[in-house]
Parts: sequence; structure tokens; C-alpha cells
Amino acid sequence: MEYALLQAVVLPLLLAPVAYIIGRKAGPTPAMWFTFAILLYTTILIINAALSGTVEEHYPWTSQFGEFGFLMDGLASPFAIMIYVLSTILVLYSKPYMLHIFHHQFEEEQNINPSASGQTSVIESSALSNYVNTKSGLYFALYLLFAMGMLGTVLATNLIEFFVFFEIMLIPGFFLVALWGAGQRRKIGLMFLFWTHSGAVVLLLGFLMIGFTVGSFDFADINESEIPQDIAMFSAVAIALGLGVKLAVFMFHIWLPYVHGAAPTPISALLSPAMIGIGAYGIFRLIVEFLPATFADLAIWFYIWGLVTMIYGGAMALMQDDIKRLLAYSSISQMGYLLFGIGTISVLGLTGAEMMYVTHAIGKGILFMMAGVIIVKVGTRSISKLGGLAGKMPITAVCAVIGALTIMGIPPTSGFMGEWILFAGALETAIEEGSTLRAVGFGLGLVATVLTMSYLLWMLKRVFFGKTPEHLENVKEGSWYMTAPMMVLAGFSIVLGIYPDIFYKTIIPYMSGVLGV
Amino acid sequence: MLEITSTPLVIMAILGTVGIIIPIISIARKEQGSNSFYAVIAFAALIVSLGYVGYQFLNDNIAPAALFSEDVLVDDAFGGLFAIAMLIVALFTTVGSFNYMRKHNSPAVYYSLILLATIGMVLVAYSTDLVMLFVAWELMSLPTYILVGFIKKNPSSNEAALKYFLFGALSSAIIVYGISISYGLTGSTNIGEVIQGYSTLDPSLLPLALLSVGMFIAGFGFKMGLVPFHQWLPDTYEGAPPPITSLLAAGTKKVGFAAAIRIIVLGMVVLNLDWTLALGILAVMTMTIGNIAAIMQKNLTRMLAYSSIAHAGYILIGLAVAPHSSLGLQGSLYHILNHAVMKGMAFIAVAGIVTTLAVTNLDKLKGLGRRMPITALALVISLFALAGVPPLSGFWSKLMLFGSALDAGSTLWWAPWLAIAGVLNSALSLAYYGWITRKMYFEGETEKRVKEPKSIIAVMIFSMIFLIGFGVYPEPLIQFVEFATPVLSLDFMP
Amino acid sequence: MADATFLALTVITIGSAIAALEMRSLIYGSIALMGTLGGIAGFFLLLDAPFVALFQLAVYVGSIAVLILFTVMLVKRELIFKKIEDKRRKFAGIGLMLVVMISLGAVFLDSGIKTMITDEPPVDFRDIGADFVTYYWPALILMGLILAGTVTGALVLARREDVENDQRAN
Amino acid sequence: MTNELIDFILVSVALLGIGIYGLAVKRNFIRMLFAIEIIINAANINLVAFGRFLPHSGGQTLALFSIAIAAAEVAVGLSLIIVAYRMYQNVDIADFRSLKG
Amino acid sequence: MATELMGFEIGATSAWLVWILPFAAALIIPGIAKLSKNVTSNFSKNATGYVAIGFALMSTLSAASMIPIALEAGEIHNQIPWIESLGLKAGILADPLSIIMANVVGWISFLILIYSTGYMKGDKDITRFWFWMMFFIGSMQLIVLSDNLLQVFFGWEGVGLASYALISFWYRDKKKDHVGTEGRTVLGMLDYYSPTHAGMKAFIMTKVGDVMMIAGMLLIFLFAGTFGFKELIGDTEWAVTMTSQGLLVPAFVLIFGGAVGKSAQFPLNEWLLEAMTGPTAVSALIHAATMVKAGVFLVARIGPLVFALGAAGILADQFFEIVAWVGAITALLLATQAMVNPEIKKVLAYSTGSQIGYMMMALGVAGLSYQYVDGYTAGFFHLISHAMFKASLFMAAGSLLHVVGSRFMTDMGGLRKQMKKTYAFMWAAGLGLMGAPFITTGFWSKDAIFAAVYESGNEWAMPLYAIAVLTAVITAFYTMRMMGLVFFGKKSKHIEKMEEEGHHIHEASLSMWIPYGILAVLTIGIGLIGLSMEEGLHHTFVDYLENSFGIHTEHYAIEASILPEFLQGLNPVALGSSLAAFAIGAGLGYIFYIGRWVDPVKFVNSNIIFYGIHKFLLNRWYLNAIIYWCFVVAPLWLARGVFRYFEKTAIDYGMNDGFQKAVLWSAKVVQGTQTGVSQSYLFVFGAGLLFVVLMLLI
Repeated sequence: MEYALLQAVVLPLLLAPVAYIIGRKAGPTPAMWFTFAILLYTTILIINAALSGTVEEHYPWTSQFGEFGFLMDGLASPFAIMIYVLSTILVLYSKPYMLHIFHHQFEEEQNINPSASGQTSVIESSALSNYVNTKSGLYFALYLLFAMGMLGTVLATNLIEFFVFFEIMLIPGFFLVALWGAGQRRKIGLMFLFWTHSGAVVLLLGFLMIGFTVGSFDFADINESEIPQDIAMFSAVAIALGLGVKLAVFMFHIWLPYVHGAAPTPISALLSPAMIGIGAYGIFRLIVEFLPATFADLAIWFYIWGLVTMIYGGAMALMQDDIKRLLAYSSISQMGYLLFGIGTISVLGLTGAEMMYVTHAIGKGILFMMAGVIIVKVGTRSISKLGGLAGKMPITAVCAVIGALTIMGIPPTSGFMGEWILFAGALETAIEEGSTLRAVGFGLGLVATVLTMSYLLWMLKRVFFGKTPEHLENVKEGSWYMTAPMMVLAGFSIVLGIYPDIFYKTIIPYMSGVLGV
Repeated sequence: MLEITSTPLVIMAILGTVGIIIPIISIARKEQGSNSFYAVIAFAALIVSLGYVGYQFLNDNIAPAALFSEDVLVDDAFGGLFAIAMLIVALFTTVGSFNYMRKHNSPAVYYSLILLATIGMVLVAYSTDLVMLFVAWELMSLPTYILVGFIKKNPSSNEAALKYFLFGALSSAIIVYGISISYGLTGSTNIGEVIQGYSTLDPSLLPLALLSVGMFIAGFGFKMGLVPFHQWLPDTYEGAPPPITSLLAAGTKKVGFAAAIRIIVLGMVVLNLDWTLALGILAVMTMTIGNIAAIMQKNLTRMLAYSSIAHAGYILIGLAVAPHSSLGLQGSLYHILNHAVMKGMAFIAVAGIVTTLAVTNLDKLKGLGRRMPITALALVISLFALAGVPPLSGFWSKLMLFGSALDAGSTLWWAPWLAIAGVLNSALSLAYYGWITRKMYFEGETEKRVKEPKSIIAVMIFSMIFLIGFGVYPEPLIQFVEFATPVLSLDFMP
Repeated sequence: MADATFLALTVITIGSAIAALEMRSLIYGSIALMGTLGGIAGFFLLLDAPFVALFQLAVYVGSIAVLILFTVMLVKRELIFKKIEDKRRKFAGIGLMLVVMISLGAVFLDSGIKTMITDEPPVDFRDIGADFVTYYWPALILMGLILAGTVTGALVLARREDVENDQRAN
Repeated sequence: MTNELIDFILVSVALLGIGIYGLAVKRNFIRMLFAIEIIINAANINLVAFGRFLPHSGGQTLALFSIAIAAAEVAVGLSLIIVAYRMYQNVDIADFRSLKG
Repeated sequence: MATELMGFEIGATSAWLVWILPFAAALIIPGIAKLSKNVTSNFSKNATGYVAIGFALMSTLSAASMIPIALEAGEIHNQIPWIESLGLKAGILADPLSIIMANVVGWISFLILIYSTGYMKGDKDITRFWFWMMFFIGSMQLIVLSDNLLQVFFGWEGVGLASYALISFWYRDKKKDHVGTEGRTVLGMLDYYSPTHAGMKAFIMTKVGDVMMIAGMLLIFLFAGTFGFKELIGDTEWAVTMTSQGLLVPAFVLIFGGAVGKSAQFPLNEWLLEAMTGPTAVSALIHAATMVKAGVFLVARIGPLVFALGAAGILADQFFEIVAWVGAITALLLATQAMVNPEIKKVLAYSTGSQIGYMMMALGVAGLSYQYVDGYTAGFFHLISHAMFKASLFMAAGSLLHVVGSRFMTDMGGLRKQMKKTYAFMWAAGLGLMGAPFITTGFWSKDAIFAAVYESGNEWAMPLYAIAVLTAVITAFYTMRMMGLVFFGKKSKHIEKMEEEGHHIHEASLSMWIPYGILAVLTIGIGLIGLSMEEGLHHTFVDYLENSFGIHTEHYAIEASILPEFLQGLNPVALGSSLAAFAIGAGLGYIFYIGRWVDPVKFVNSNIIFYGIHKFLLNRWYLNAIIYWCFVVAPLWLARGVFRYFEKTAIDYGMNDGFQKAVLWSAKVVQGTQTGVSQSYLFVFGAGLLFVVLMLLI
């Protein structure tokens, strides 16, 4: 397919205004199907390209900063596929959820503005439908941009291009959070913008160091041997710090619970599974692949940092009452796994880290959708006010359990296939290096899986099991728009758990190549 | 001898004639209110000038950044770049004033002064002689003093003008003093000769040369808004009529850099001292203080004023590392060009807001996204561009600036710290840019849409196209900047 | 070594400069300023630049100082005799002045121009005229523009609009 | 010519210092204008002195420009004072502090 | 590739089907439930149950069809491609061990499923029940028949998951579904658990074992490059390398850690008691056929491997020592607690743990003796016999619960008249548990363990033997106690109240008593031919170990013995102590609980020492409370502390609000310099000029 990747990136960008107009003129449902169609088409393009192996496209751009290209290889394709698959199915999910939010906000505004209160209900309802149409148009347009930004980042072939897309996904994210978030959404939106932008500029520093030392910003030209050691180290640290903010690793994580907690759930379900993991992609591409010698020096720090993040995130997740914040801390912990896997500096560990991205995307996607169903159908997100929902919303409960199992790494979900190989890699390096530190890290990593299990099971117990509070007696299962995406992901998790070669066979050769095994 | 068709002279002729004629017409017509008539004339003059610059460029009549000449003016690409930027800013101001000046007296003089100031701004960049530069500098300054205080009934305008005037007069005195020393040392006022003279200076006279450079930094730094010469700037920007603020922020400020590049940087390259550290320290101070002070501002104009101080700091990075990285001056010029558009656009947007809503207080701008959607959108885009968010044009110039600092890192130990300070400041700046965005879009009740001035919208749309277009495909601008950047080496001396 | 004329001029110039700033009455202050400007014209004469000296006298002493005097007389009487300044700021200002003088003076004294004297004949002021028309002519045009612009601008500013508007309304 | 260059320059430096002092201390706008004039004149002395000792005509030329421009500046400054005075009935610059922060 | 896929041998089909069928059933059960929802016939109500039983039967028959292979000590090893990028294959390994185990699991599960149709009748979540039961059985069969550790781990976590789902089956946490005494605390920890809590506890606690197991697996994988049992024994180069690095024993011990978790061995034993919150059918399944037996099976799976490596000169004695001691400690620990517990299911649960301890001890001791097969057979034989009598006991207990409506034995009493069949079957099964001489399977298997321990001849033999015998005494005692409390004595107040309210205490339904009847009868029936059964097993395993692992068994002549002819070949010491233990334990139990010659309550309260011991045992040796304190309360406390004082203050406040405040403060400072007074500006300008000049000059 000619220009497949270009289409996949540019179509959502170009058609975002169309989605806006459709939303305004025709309402949320056509806009949703339109968005869905675009993303479905581009997802098929992406999967099709992934099946045909490594795909590369190049277009002229700037003389100073190199060309504009797309590359989908063994590293990028799982990321790209997960990003677009999630984006595609979350479009469906968005509709009922966002309508819920729009109605809610409309009422809020009506309350603030008493002038509208005296009008008849007919006018009010037309005002409402106008309001909803406009908002849903805007929502889907921003949604497309957001998805496009994430995909562009993982397909970029140029440092500057990477950075540009990295920032592009930030801006619609900011608007999505600040416009339709929960709680102090504006403050949190700004916090999101501020944190991730800070990370991004530090990242940019690292890029510039590399780019100017090498004399080119194209990935193809980057060669560590041309970079003096101290500069390579400096830029690797800058890149790691910059991406660390995106990954929300320990010390840079504090924005994440706020943002994931406040963002509208479909966006949380994209932010957490798809977006923050792109930080890991960046580390893979920029540090592991391009600066292998520096990476070898840094690996142990990644390892420790990841470990601390795993345990810390898990421990903090235990303390949460807000279901989305809990999941957010869980994401932090899971990002710790990714970093831990990267720190293992072995083929298995790196494969595991990337596989963890995939499984985390699946599992956390399901769990966030679960949270969204609860928010829509129950109207609360406080775990202490929930209970016994399994009987009321069985499909959600089953999917949530599968999602939780995926995060816990229990076979036959895909989580196990991420985790065992990750830990195998950790152990392998520990043995090869004879390093007690790494061995202890391996052990603590396993302990962290128990911790993961504890907070997730406890959450499930408090949400879905136990006595049903009286105010939840009339709760109903979410609509098909909401449950179907969860079921798709749950099914995918199990398929992948039983047959992980779908991704292994692209990742492992790549990782072997990178590590020169 | 200067050719009579050379760009600076033609611009001078066109704008000067029109600038003189407008008040005469006004006196002859004995009327006060006919704002649009003068605006159109001024607009036409500016467009013709801009067209002439473009024509010269397209016909390759402009030499690549020659910088020195035996004459007082040189028709080179460096000046051309500034001419384009300044003419665009003047156009912005003229168009942006269209609605604003409807409510105020003496439009003829107003537009005439804008045109005269534009001549000054353009010619400073073309000057190759200190006297010429000084005179052009004054031609730029004096009309703007008057323009800032043009709203006589408005105490803020007057106060702004007073402060501006005091500093302006002081700094021009300092500049003359500096010129006198450099003249004394080299026996010439031609910049090329001055620099050459500096390069062969007796070592015992070196401190004097540095003294002159220091005075130039202070004198030009006042216009650039460098810390600690910046304090007049927020007050003046706040008090001045918004279109004039746009002229000041986007125009005269950049001219400071033009002069600085012509004199300070080149002069210092020759002096071959570890002088750049001074500029580096100034750069860091400037951007940090600018950004920090901007954060708490309640007034949009003032916030943007501080932001433009901060941007002076970014641009100064490029000057500071100029001798060690070829990218330095390119980045500075690029950012000057971008900043002219971004800040010009932002202040014109403010002018639009002031014209229609008569507020600049941030708290009163709540819900602007609904009241004035196009203006608000443009403002947001310009703010994000100022913050350096890709894919807007501002990103590329910041990229080049920080890149140049890192690029110079191989020979200059402290240069990377400039880049670090720069990126951290960039991040910090997003805090208040985001704050404005938040006020405009996420707060406020259901306000009704108001009519936006068409002239303002025209400026907004032009700028948005510029920022986004060159953000996505920056290649032409990069090429242009590269063409216009002087190469810092002694080979260029006459 | 400086001669007596020079010393006398120095005393006059600097003394009247200080007086211009420090005298309680603004009117006397303006007159003292004239003294300073005149003293500087004297220096110009000493420096064999009679043309500039004349220009100085004509422009500064003749017009600017008079302009200032008129302005001073325009303002209220009590303002003329009110000396408004802060003590602390004054000391700081004196400190700054001394530091500027000493440091700049030291730089000059330390440099190679300390003992510079010349026996060459002074510049003929006709050269200045030649310079104006051959080399500096664009600057001269700009100068004209400056003056034109400044005068119209200053006029617009100084004009009493309320009166005008009244007239126009009538 | 019996006087050394340095003498003139020292006078000029002294005047510069006095001017800066006046600007930094005086609150009466008219006096501040005095101070500015003093600084410009200090520069002019420098120019002419250097021009004499080089010897070169440029110094005098620039001094002439400088004087003319100073005149223009004074005109602008005075017109601003007049506007301010009309508004406040005062010329104390410290009262002009509504713009701050 | 294609040929390998084709390599799916027809002969292996039955082995595959053994575990695939239950999973298939689990998958179609929700669909069946949906389909049969609208049909209201009696059959359709139970449709899911019938489907489950049908599939279970098919699966079990497939397992049974492989018995001939086991008897010939043959094996089926069949692989299909799986994770090709790592060269891993999925496969089944049907050797005698797994075939026998598959049959045990299959048949007992089948009976339990039949029992469940009666026990779970009318439950509205019955679909979920069947789903998870089938999932449970499928996972267990997967463990049994897998040919590699990774696949075993799938089943391993599968049973964990199923146990989680089934223990917390009654997730609504009604009061009647709790276990423990309400309001009772031990060291401040509530000894009263809801089903959801219990399920979570079981899952997490076994997960602790699982992570150890995965660590061990990974260690082996990294050295051997494979998880396959056949490959591991095929080329032992990896073991040499591992031994040289001192990692072989740790690896196997870690794998044993998995078994410790799943089989509820010390110190991961505490989940087993709370697992009683599940439906009794589930308890029966967990205790008799799946889950806890999985651990024993795993040790039986890897034990020969370790021993074979040991025989090849790579010593791994510590592994067996650890296994033996963990088993012995667990056996004693849990048996003592069973003596005092008032809840019938918990008594049985303790008993299970204790008996599993026996099996572990046997399997451990096997490796310490030169005749590996003796202990191996003994352990496995005990597994089989225990499966039968414990399933029976649990199902019978389930009937009691069903009828009485209380889990406390003190709420029962004197039931032998009303529930004759249950009474009889429970006696039969109980005797099996006690090890009643000569007629029960329990006796023979326990005796074999005694003999194996006694004859092992290693340094730990005597202490282990002493523990084994002591445990046997206690086992007999608590079994008698249970029987006495439930069936003898006076009717409890609870029953009297029930009868007053019009409840008729009656025998359980047909579908319920038949399964446990069958098993009780089998306990006695096989017990009668126990010795030959043991010999058959012994023979099979000798061949198996020889063929698969190259472990030789020396055939030695039967020594002259004082025993009668039919007992020739048994160890007289073991036999004697076995009989004595039964006699003492059962006798004491009779004195206290059946004869009621001494009132146990008074007896305990008579003496501070007895009281103290009773309390100590009732409080579960305080182990549970300590575990809660150390691994639940303390970490939560720590996490809360970190959350409050680090996350919320240092990080959240420090990096968000604090940073913001700092910036705003500095903004205020900077703004403070912007006074609006021109003098100060000019002053700064002048100073700035100096500053710049000086900076340049210096």
C-alpha cells in the first residue's frame, strides 16, 4: 500500500475538521461513526503494514533538521497497533460516556446561568441538543488529533519529528482534559500541560545534543560512535528524564493520578494505556537502539528506578479510594515494570517490557472503561461507596476481572506473557553479571507482582463483591457501546495470552538485533 | 556611493514622503476624524515598501548579509530580513489601529508617526555607520515616545510615555557616549572601520573598547528589554495604546537586536574576548525574570510584556553563542522574525479586545473563546507559538536557539547551561500561557458572541497562516534566515 | 597640564551642573543649566570647534534652555520651589555617581589615552559641511524627518484638545 | 593646544556621573530633563575632544547631530510634561506610578 | 512446521482431550445457560449441570482409556508449536504418573460434580458455578498432563483463579457464608472471614508461592533453554552448570515454593482454612482432587528429576530435606489445630493440610533414601487414598451443613439417628482418615509412609518418623472428636430449635449421598486389597522411574519377618507404630467424645496448661495473626504513612503546590522590584550599566 503510514497519520489530522463539522451539523452519532470509520480504516492500514514487515516512508522536510519519515519496524508496530486499536474501539465507548458528561455540564451551566431557567423545556431541549452537537464535534476532532499525535510519535524517523508529534499529542490531550474532565479539570489540565511539556523540553535538550553532535537529526544517521561519551551520557540522561515524566516514573509521577483521575474516561483509557507508554517507546528507540553503550551504563539505574516505581505505585494504589486514581497509580506501577524491563538489558527483558506495554494497554484499557461504566451508571467513583456490583453489571464485572488479571499477569491473559519474559530477562542478566543487586531486584520485582495483585483484587472486592449498598439497587449494565469495546479487549487479552507470538515474533528479532545477540 | 534604487533609500523615500504628506493633507483638509483615509494611505505605503523589498529579493538585487560598507547604508539581506519583519509589524500596527483610532483624535499624525518610526526601524538594520545608526535609532524612538503618549486623556498612556521617554533619552545619551569612545579609539564612525580598528587596537586601550561595548549593550539593551534595563518596559507596554504596544514589542525591540548584531556582536567577535559570558548571564537573567514576573500578572498586556522580556532573553542566547556556533545568529534572526509575528499578533489581538470589550484584565477575559472566537483562537495559537509548542513556527526558532547553545557547548563550557535555562524557562512560560488559555476557554459563563473588528481578524488570519504554515513546513524560512545571517569572521571586514 | 581657562570652565560647568540639579528654585536651576551648556560651548571653543560651539549656544542656550524656562514658568508656582527627593535615594544616588565617576575615570586614566596631546591643526569646519552632503546625507534626511515628526507630534501632544473640541463643537 | 585629552574626558565623566545621579535621585521631571541634557553634553564633549585629538571631522559632525536630536528630544519631553501637568497639576515623577507590579 | 502440526498423533488425542474437554465445557456453559433460559422444563433448569457432568465424564473416560499405557509404563509425548520465537512448544506428557493422577482427578471430580447437582440446586448463580468448576478441573488436568513447566504454570494459575472465584463464590458476603467465629479476635486480628476476603487471601497467598515457582522455572529455563520435562532429563548439561553456580537446589526449592503455596504447606498454609467459605462441593474438589493436590503432583513430577540428577552425581539432597521437613511440620502443625476447631469443614481442612504434609514428607524422604521408589509410591498412594476419603468426608460434611444449616459442630450432635447413611459413610471415610488397620486405604498408605520414613536411613529419619507417628495419633483423635461431636451425644440447642420451628432433620438427597457413598465404600473396598494395590503402584513406578529417569530400583529379597504371611514385606516397626497410633488416638477420642466419659470442656478448663494449649491451638499457633500483622497490617500502615507524609506532602505538595508557591513567591519578589517609580528604575539602569561594564572588564 502506497503511503499507508502517511495516510494513517495524516488522514485523522485532515479529517478532524470534518468530524467537527459533522458533529455540529448532524450530532454525536454520525460524528462517532465517521471518526470510527477513519480510525478503523487507518488501523487496518497499520495492521496491514505491520503484517508486511518493516515499512519505511520518507518525505522531504527541512534541510537543517532532516527529513520527514515514517518507520514501522519490530519495535514500532506493537505500539502502533495498540494505539490505533485502542483509539478505534474507544471511539464507540466515547459516545455514551461523553454524552453523559455533556449533559452533566449542560445542567451545570444552566444552574450557573439562571437566565435560562425560566424558559420552556422545548427550548431547553433544543439548546441541549445544540450544545451536545457542538461539543461532540469538538470532542471527536480533538480525539482524532490526539490519536494521530500518538501514532506519529511512534512512527517518526527523525528526532525533531518525534518531538513534534510528542508535543502534538499533548495539546489535544490538554484540551480534552480541561474541557471535559472531572473535578478541578482546568487546574489539572494545566498541570498536565505543564508537567509533560517540562519533560518534553528536557527531552528536546537531549535531542539537540545528539543531533548537533552527529550533525543530523535523522534516526538513520545517528551513530553512537560519533558522539563523545560524555555528551552521549548527558543526552541519554536528558532523554531519560524527559521521557520519565511521560512514563510517570517515581518522582515524576505526581501529575498522572490527577490527570488520569480527572480526564474523561475514554481519554483516561487512551492516556494511560497508550500515551504514557510511549515514553518507554522513546527509551527503546532513542537510548537502547541509538546509544547502546550509554544504555549499558545506565541500565542498572533504569532497573532500580523501575523497581522503585513498581513498588511505590503499587503501594500508593492500595491507599486510593477514587477508582480512577487507583488505576492511575496502578499505571505508574506498570510503567515501573516497563522501565524495569528496559533496565534488564537482555533480549527477553526488553521484549517483556514491550510486551508489558501491549498488555498494559489492554488491561488498563478495560479497567478504565470499567471505571467509566461505573461513573456513568452509578454516578460515583469512590470505591467506598460501591460494592456488590457483579450481580448488577455482570459483563462489566467479567471484563474487569479479565482486565485485572491481565494487569496482574495471570495466565491465560496476555499479562502473563509480558511478565514472565520480563522477569526471565531480569534474572538472565542477574545471573550473567553475577550481580546480587540485580538478583535482589528480580526478587523484589516478583514481590511487586504480589502487590499488584493485592491492590487489584482488593479493588475488585470492594467494587464488585460484597454487600450491595442500598443506593445501588437500581444500577443497570452499561450499553453495548460501552461493554462491547471491553469485551473486544478482553478477548484480545486472552488470545494474546495463549498465543503471544503475534507480537513476540516481531519484537524478539528486533530486540536481538538491537542488543546484537 | 549608494545607489538611488537601493532598498533602504527607496523605503525611506516612500515612507518619508507619505509620512510627511499625511499631516500636511490633514491640515489642508482641516478635518480630524477621517481615520480610514489616512490608514489606507499608510497601509498602501507600507505595502508598496514591502513589495519593493520583496521585489528586490526576488530579483536577487540584495547581497547576502554584507554587513559592512564604505557608505552609511548597505543593501544586504540582513537588513532585508529586518525590513520585512518591521514592515510586517508596521502593517499589523496600521491595520490594528484602524478600529482603535476611530475613537481618538489626530489620526493623520498618528499614522505619519508610525511611518516615520518604521523608517527608523528599517534603516537601523541597514546602517553601517554609527552616526546613521544613531540617527535612525532616534527616528525610531522619538515618534514612538509620542505615539505611546498619544492618548492624552489617558493617564496611563502619559505615564507610559514619560517612563519610556526617560529611559529612551538616557539610553540614547549612553549610546552617544559609547559612540564617542569607539570613535575616539578608531577615528571613524563607519562600523566596518570601527571594528577593524578594534581588531588592531593597542592593548592599553582595550578597556575603553570594552567600555564602549558595555555602553552599547546598555543603550540597545534598553530597547531589547534586557534585565536590568527592562523596568520601563512592562509599564510602558501596559500603558501604551495596544497597537503601539505591538509596534514596540514586535518592532522596536527587534531593532535593538539588529543594532546589537551590527555593533556589539561583531565588535566583540573582533575583540576576541570571553565577553560572551556577559551576554549569557544577561540572557539567563532576562528570560528568568521575565517569565517569573509574568506568572502573577493580572493584566494581559502586562503579562505579554513580561513574556517579551523573556523572549529577549531567548534571542540573546543566539547572540551570546554566535562566535562559537553558526546557528546562533540564525536562531536569533529566526526568532526575531517569528517573535515579531507572534508578539505582534498577540498585541493586535489585545488591541482588538480593548477596542471591542475595553478590558485587558485577565479576570474579565473569561469566556473570551465564546465572545470573540477568532481573536481568542489566534491569541491561543500565538501563545502556544511563543511557548515553542510544535508544530508552530515559534518552535523551530527556539529549537535553533537552544540547539546553537548546545552546539557551542563543545567550545564553551557554559553554553549548554544556557540551553538548559532556556528550556526550563520555556516550560515555565507555559504556565502563564496556559493560564491565559484557561481563562479564555475554560472559564466564564455563557457569554454571547460579540462582533470582532474585521481589520483585526485580517491580521489574525494572516498570522495564523504564517505560524502554522511555517510551523509545519519551516524550510523556506530557514533558508531565508540562513541567507540573511552574517557569517562572523574577519574575512568579511572591508 | 590644563591651563587656567580650562580650569575655570571646568569649575563653571560642573558647578553649574550641580547647581542646576540641586538649587531649590527651578528657575534658577534652568539658568544654572544654561551656565553648564554655555560652559560646554566654552570647551568646544577650547577644542577648536567654533562651529559646534556656536551651534551649542544657538540651539541649547538659545532655544532649549529658553523652552525649558518657559515650561518651568508654565507650571504652578509652588512646584517650582518645591524640592522633592528622598534622603535615602539621594545617598544611594551619590554613591552611584561616585562609583560611576571613579570606575569610568579609572578606566580612562588607566588606558593609553592618558597623555594624548596633539599639535596637529584643528579640523576645518568646511570639512564638516562636505561630510554632511557627501557621506552623511541619508542621515541628514533622517534628521529632517526626525525634526518634522517630532514637531508635529509634540504639537499634537501639547495642543489643548478640550479647547479645540469646544471650538469644533461651536 | 595645551590641554590633554584626558582632562576633557574626565570632565565628561564627571558630567556623566552627575547626570546619572540627577536621573536616579530627582523626582521633578523637569530636573530629570536637565540631567539628561547634562549626559548628552558630556557625550558631546567626548566627541568633540576625540575629534580634535585624532584629528577628524566626524566627531564634530556627530556632535551636531547629537545636539539637534537633543533638541528634538527636549521638545518631545516638554510636550509630555505639559500633557502630564494638565492631567495631574504636578510634575513629580514619583506620583506617576499607577503602572507597576 | 506443517509436519509438526500434523504430528498431533491420533493416540495422543485422548490425552489432549482430558484437559481440553473441561475447558470446552466451561466455554459453552454460559451459552447453554443463555439458550436454556427461556425453556422452563425441569431438564433445562439443570442443563448446564448436565453439560458439565457430561463433559467431565468424557474427559475422565479419555483419561481412563490411557490406563493401559500406564500399566505398561509407557508414555505419550506429543507436542505442537506454541511460542516459536522462543522455540517453546506446547505438549502433553501422559506417563504413568500423570495418567494415574488424571484418573484420580477425573473420577473424583466427576463424583463431586454429581454431588453438586444436588448441593447447588436452586442457586441463582449456578451457571457461574459450573463454569468455574469445569475451569478448575480443566486447569488441574492441564497441570497433570502438561509436558513443560510453562504450560503447567498456566494450569497452576488456572486453579488459583478458579479457587479464587469459587471460594468467593457467594460474593455477596452474607453472614451464613462466613467462616470463623463472629467477633473473635486473635492478637487483634478478626478471626472471621467473608467469602470475598477468603478468596482474595487464597489467591494472593498462593500467588506468593507462584512467584517463587516462576522464579525457579525461569532459573531452569535460562540454563536449560527449555521448560519441557523430557528435554530437561534428556540432556543434563544445564544441571551441571547450575550446580557449579550453586543454583540448582535453589531453583528446585523455588519451584517447591509453588507447591507449598498451592498445597497449603507451612508457612503458606493459612489460606486453606478460609477457603471453607466456598460451597462444600468446591471444598471437596479443592481438597481431594485439584488445587492442593497440584502441589503434591508437582513435587512428584520434579522429584524424580532431581533425584535422577542426584544419581548422576549432582547432589540435591537439600531439596528433599526441605520438602520432607516442610511436610512434617505442616502435618503436625495442622493436625494439632484440627483437634480444637469447632467448625466441621475447618477440621477437615486442617486435616487435609496435615495429610498433604504426609505426602510431602514421603516424597521428600524418598529422595533421601537410596530406594527412591518406596517413598515415592507411599506418597502417591496416600494421595490417592486421601483423595477418596477426603472427598467423601467433605461431601458428607456438606450434607450435614445442608441439613443443619450451621457450620459449627457444636450446633450438631446426635445426628446418627436421623442421617443413617451419612453416618455410616462418614464412619467409613473417617476410618480411612484415621488409618484404621487393614481395612482402609488410609491405613496402607500411611503405613507405607511410615515405612518409607523409617527405612530411609538418613540423619533426619527418626525425628521425621516421630512427627509422623505423633501426627497419626492426633489424626485419629480429631477424627473421633468430629464423629463424636456430630453424631453422638445430645442434640444441640440449634437442632432442637430447628425442629421446633418445623424443620425436619432428614437424610440428604440421592444425588448427594450416592457420590460420597461410593467413595466411602471404595475407601473400605480398596482398603481390603490395599497391599496389592500398593504393590501394583510400586511396580508401575519402578518401571516408570527406570524408563523415564533411569532411576534403578534394586529388587531385594524379602527378609524373614515376624509378621504373618500376608503382611510380609511390611516394616514391622512401622506397622506397630501405625497400629499403636491408631489405638491411642482413637481411644482418647472415644473417651472424650463418643463415650463422653470425660467432659472435654471441663478437662481443658481444669488446668492452666491445657487451657493454654487449647487456646494456642485454637488461635492457630498465632501464625495467621502474625502473618496478617506482618504482611497486611504493617505494609498497609507503611503505605499509608508513605502516602500521607511522602506522596501527599513531599511529592504532591512539594512538586505541585509547593513549586507553584515558590514560583509565585519569587514572582512577587520580582514584582516588588517593579515599583512604578522611575527613579528606582533609573537607579537600576545605572547600576546595570556599571554591572555590564564591570562584567566585561573583569
